Amino acid sequence: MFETLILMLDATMRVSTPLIFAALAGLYSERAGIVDIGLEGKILGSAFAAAAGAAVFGSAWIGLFFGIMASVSLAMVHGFACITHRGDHIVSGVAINTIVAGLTVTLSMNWFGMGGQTPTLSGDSRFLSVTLPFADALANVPVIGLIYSELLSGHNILVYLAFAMVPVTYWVIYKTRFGLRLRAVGENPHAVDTAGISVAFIRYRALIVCGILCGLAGAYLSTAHNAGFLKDMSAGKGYMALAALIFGKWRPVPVLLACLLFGFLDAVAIRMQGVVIPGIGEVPVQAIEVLPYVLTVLLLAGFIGKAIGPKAIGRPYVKERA
Amino acid sequence: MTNKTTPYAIELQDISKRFGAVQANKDICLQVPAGSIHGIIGENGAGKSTLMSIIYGFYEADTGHIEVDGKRVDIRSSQDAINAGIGMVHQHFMLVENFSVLENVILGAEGGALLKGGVDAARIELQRLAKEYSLDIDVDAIVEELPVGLQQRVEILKALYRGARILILDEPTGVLTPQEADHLFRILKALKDQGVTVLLITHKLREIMASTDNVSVMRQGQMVAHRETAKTDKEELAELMVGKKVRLTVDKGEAKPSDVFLSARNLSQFDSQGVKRLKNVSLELRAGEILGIAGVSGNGQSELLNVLSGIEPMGEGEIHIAGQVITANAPKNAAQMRELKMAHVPEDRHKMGLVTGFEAYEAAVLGYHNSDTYNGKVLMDRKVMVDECNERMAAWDVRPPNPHLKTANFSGGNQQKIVIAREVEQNPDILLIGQPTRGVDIGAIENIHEQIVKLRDSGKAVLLVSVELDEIMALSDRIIVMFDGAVVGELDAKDADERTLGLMMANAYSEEKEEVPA
Amino acid sequence: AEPAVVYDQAGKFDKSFNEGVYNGVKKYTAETGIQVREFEPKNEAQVEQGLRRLAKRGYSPIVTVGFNMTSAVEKVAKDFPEVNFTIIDGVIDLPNVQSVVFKEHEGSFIVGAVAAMASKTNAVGFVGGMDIPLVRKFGCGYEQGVKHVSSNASVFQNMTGSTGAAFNDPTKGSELAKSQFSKGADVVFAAAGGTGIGVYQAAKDEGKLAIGVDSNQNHIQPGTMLTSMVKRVDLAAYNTYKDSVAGTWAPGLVVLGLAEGGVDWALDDNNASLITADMKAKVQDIRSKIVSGDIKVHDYMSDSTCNY
Amino acid sequence: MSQAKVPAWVNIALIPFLNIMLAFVVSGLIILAIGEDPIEAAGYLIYGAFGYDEGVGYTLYYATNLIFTGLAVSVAFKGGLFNIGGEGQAYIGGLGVGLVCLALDHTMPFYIIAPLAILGAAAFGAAWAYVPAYLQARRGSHIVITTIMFNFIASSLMVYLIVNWLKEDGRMAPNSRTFEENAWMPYLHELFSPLGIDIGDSPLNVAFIIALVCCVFVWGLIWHTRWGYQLRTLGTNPTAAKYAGIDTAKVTIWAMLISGGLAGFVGINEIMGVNHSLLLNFTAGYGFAGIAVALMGRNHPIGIILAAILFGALYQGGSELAFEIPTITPEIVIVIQGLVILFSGALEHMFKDRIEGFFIRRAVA
Ligand SMILES: Nc1ncnc2c1ncn2[C@@H]1O[C@H](COP(=O)(O)OP(=O)(O)OP(=O)(O)O)[C@@H](O)[C@H]1O
Ligand SMILES: Nc1ncnc2c1ncn2[C@@H]1O[C@H](COP(=O)(O)OP(=O)(O)OP(=O)(O)O)[C@@H](O)[C@H]1O
Ligand SMILES: [Mg+2]
Ligand SMILES: [Mg+2]
Repeated sequence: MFETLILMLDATMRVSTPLIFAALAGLYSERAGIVDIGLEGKILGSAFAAAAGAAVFGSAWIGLFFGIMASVSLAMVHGFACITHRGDHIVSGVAINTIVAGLTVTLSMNWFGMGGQTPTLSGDSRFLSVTLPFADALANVPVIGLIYSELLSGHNILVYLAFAMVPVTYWVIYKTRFGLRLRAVGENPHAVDTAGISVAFIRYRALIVCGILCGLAGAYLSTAHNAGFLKDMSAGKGYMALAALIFGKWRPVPVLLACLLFGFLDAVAIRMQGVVIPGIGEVPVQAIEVLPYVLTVLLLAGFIGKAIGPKAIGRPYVKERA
Repeated sequence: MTNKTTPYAIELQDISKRFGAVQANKDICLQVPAGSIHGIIGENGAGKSTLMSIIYGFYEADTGHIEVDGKRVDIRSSQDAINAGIGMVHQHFMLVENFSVLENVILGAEGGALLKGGVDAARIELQRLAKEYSLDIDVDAIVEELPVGLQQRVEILKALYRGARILILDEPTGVLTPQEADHLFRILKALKDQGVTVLLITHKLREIMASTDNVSVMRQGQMVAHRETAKTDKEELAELMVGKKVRLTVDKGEAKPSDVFLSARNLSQFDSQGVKRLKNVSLELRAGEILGIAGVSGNGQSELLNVLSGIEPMGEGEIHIAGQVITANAPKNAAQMRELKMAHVPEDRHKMGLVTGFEAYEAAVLGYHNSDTYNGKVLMDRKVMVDECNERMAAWDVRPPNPHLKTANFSGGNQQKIVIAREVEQNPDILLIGQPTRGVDIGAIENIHEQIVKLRDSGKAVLLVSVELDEIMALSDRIIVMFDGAVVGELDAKDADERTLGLMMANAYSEEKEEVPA
Repeated sequence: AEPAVVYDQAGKFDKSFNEGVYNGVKKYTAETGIQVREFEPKNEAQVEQGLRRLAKRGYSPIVTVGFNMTSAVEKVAKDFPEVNFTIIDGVIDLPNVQSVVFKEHEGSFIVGAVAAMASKTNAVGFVGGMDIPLVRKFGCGYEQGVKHVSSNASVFQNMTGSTGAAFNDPTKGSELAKSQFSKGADVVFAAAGGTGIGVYQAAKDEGKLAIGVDSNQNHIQPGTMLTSMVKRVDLAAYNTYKDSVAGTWAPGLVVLGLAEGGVDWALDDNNASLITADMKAKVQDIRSKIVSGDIKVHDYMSDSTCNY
Repeated sequence: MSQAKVPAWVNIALIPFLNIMLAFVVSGLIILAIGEDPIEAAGYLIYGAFGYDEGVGYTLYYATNLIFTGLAVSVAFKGGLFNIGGEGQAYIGGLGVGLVCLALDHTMPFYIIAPLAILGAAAFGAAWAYVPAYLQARRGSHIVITTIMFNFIASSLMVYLIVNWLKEDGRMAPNSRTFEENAWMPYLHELFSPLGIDIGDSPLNVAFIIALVCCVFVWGLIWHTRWGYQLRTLGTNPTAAKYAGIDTAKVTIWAMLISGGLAGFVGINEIMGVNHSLLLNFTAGYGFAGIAVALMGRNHPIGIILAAILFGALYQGGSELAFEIPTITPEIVIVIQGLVILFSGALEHMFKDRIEGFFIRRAVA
């Protein structure tokens, strides 16, 4: 039982990683006042670029670089539309998601001719799991050993990075000048403007950070968790990340918890399939599959209450009186 | 103007600014001597805020240039203005509401990539400023939890913290008690003594007369006059502003109070955090009288209005109105209260009174949209609504008299007229009216005051909430003072003077009374 | 008339049976130099529209891929009796339609047997794509094969999801495989299109074995791909064109099972080291018994249950 | 006020035209990059969408779905609610239609089935919107999340029902049986042909008329009824709504019910109009596309019709394009759709400010 739990938590970590990256990405963007339903597209774009880069150059790190570049470029398109041209954030996000869904397949067909897939990655062109020191030695120590060697050890570097990004984000948002301005610009851009700071510049920078984090999420999908790009492989993770962001009320630690919850429910669902419940019989796959969604709704209805976002979110900044 | 012995702190030459088709500023010239307090007055929409925003680099002028201390400066952004030593307190505060005072003050002047150093330095500097100008404030308080007066203090501290030598204040006293306003003017005086130059925009001529050295008058985007304050008077200024003579007092006969139209007993109300915001308030409102509620804003007046009008549910107590008893268990919402012939002009027209995206004729039925007058069997009768709006616009002199203009595009004064007309024309028995003339210019104030008195004289009951003591004293027949959610005093308007009321509003009256005779 | 093919909405590069058909088309073109007109519809309405357009322009025969097209092909075939259609995985009773279906349960039985032989833990897994009867048919055949070899073996069965996306979710595939491994399975059969890629990868990462599907996928992760359950949809397309030219194309139902070479297991250099001679012999024995009818493999779709 | 100086045709025609042209120019560059002739491609696209009667029929058939979902998004949006759940509501709406047809097609004539099916679509779509609506109104749960979740739940539910209960025995595909013809929405070409008018053989059916009726209905409801007045008040200024004594929770719930009902009508077009059986994934992303349609159409029925036709044209013209030039894959057509959304939706102000400025200056001078 304990071991099952550990294995489930282990899977939770793997499954949550892209959600954590993406939700934190959304956090930077949305705390700066830019709604980002384009997370999905950025993840997908990065997943493709990272896999393509890794396949061509034989290095996961070079792949990661390309993934981040792709995702940041998409973030800049979003910025150009929403910040520079005061476009609707949602429409821009939908546009980016649509374009990326088509473009990744088109490009990979043109470049690799493998029907929208990149070559399978192996060796250096993938992020492989790292074993933490003493993991093997400790493996047999009861409880601790299992936790350390199974749960904590044996993930790839991006998983650790994702978890590390949470305190880093907390620190950036609450303890640095950039964070202060970023939060301010999402609450009241007029205040920032009259303080002599460029609203657009802050928002662009927030979007760059958002792009980098989505880049990590995408690269994780295609070069760490999987070994190559497949069309539509982001499979709604961007939307789930957005849900986690709102669920976590735009704050780093609660957002992490929301991501872990989603990941955990997913892991539970995977393990619950085919389980026969006495008296009811085998639970239909679909019933288990919807578990994370139903639970999310129930939690939202019961415990979380109203999620109030940054005040200026989604509203283009124009120099008018509010 | 020619002998430039000492350079002006700020000098504007031929500033023009156009918004689309509107010429907001036209060939404006202005000279402000260093270390003086310079008033700028003008009707709503005259272009004052625009001009100040140009000086502060918020807007860029189309033509003209600005000199600071005799040197021409190129102000393209607020940062340039700040660098030139200019600070501004905006008409609508530019604060991040969920930030602490400290965070707001250092925003843009953090003094390093990490906040720690800047925060510590600012804490010390703010203490110094607080001492020097008596600008005390809890620097760790969250801004949205502060009363407006203190929020404004934050704005001033922001400017001073950045080393402003020229301070612009756009309608700073609109939200302050007389004591707070006095305090503000003492601060301005202290600043002036330190050599700071102050540009002050206000609609209140009394303040101009009391505190400025010079005054400039704007009308329709142009500078129409400059005066030395000592050599002019209110009447002249008012005439310069409006372009015609205006009366500055309210004509009002004796009140003839009769039946009790509304009585509230032990009203209490709790906010979403469960904090008691209204504490056992009881009052009676009679036909044919104006009951004024005085108080520093944030002392429960808004909650009282909201509970009486049915917008917020009450926590405890009961309201008797039109033969009905309303309690927490038998509540009525705003629409049901209207059916009891109660009308309500809210304190904040933008937040509550209007839907700025609506055309005027639609906004003019807000709250009465279910009435048979405006509805056919299924559809709303647009023609009736527009026709009625046209009539009212003519009667209330709303400018421009266009029912199809978006509400947002009327000036504050005209928006207010639309709201008041809507409520008064329903011929209510009871009118709740909050801040009727906030941000409204002199010409419009006169009209609004007349209408309120007229309503009273026709035997209706008026409950007036205002932070303008002048207004309370000019209009009310009876005055209730609120402090910290409770009623702390009631007096006949005849016995009220500014000092007494001011002290009661600060809940310091009884203490002082005890001291004075001693 | 010129030949044509209409893929289903998953597109011709679905890592699954559309791609198989595409391979058959490629082969035909390479051999004969005759171009085959291809069309990939993106929604339900486009299927019929595309078919109609091709028929109107005189293309024949038109190969159509997947049971999802059944009703569209039926309508269009009625309206264009002079055009020949072949539908793969669907059944239509019209004089100008050839219906090609496969006995996937037989092929799955074989790979199930192989899995059971290769398993050291006596536990194997199955990862299906979308939860539809066809995929359950794979799973049911597989289970029978496993039990045939080792009646007390555990067979963990998981479906990836309930929508078309379940054929394209390698991440979930990999997690499902890992969960099965953690329960003790050491061989996993994926009948899940692109989702399988994740399954094979997980097997590779954990040093377990995986079984491919539809085409010979042994090359995807050489060394950990135990075998593949091949379903020769390429042959179905290829033969349609060939027979058409030769004049031997005929309407009616064509059922391709082990006997006809329509389904089979794949043995090549990539998995040679994993299949011992003994295993090979046993499998061939089972194979011939199925062909001869000595072993009856239950078809899930015959009664929508997996009771055998 | 400044708007008044700009001639109407500039905002209505010139600016949208320029935006779409820009999207096509960029698309052209992509097509050039893969070695095809963009002019030829544009030709196919436009011809496919508008060039012949059958093409027009298909364009309008796609537009029908998009009008429904676009209206659905816009009604909720008018009340300040962001309904991302159109996809799920449409899906469940289709279930309602399917159940009515399956239950009655053997026994009832069309004129009884049709209204019941329409009712079924609306009721099921609305029911699916009810829970998110209730949670938003009474518990303050964020409607964006709950509607996303309900999309996922709808899709699982439908698979469960169709695969386990509604699938026709012996059929390979997870479809219900085909309805009898008296449960089919008549095709418009069938209605027109007795009149001697040939409008081409396309899936365009009576649902298109229903969509237009819905446009009128929504227009009247929002701009001419007191309920619409309350909705718009709530959407633009919730505090003012409370001030006006509007029961915001009730209006919120009703707005979502109407929104869900409208989305549910997609089922009429798809299930009763075209597929004639209940099947999986017939919503094909129309619910999401509806968001773009509503926003590009400025949440106004006329705008929504135009935007829906634009997107319908891209679907149909794009399919024609992919058919005629096989190297142009359906994915490239998706890219083109994305570019249109980007340039005429998100980047709508790019030219607007400059062009308006030009006209204002001219007017003032
Ligand atoms: N952001 C803006 N966009 C367009 N027009 C504007 C803008 N701000 C001001 N205006 C125009 O400029 C004119 C001057 O406005 P301004 O706010 O400067 O007046 P004001 O003198 O400050 O009025 P008030 O006393 O009401 O504050 C207005 O009539 C308005 O038409
Ligand atoms: N964004 C804008 N666009 C066009 N005109 C504007 C804009 N903002 C304000 N105005 C115009 O500016 C004029 C003055 O408006 P303003 O808001 O300054 O009034 P106000 O009396 O100061 O009210 P308040 O004090 O409540 O803000 C009005 O005529 C209004 O039409
Ligand atoms: Mg102003
Ligand atoms: Mg004003």
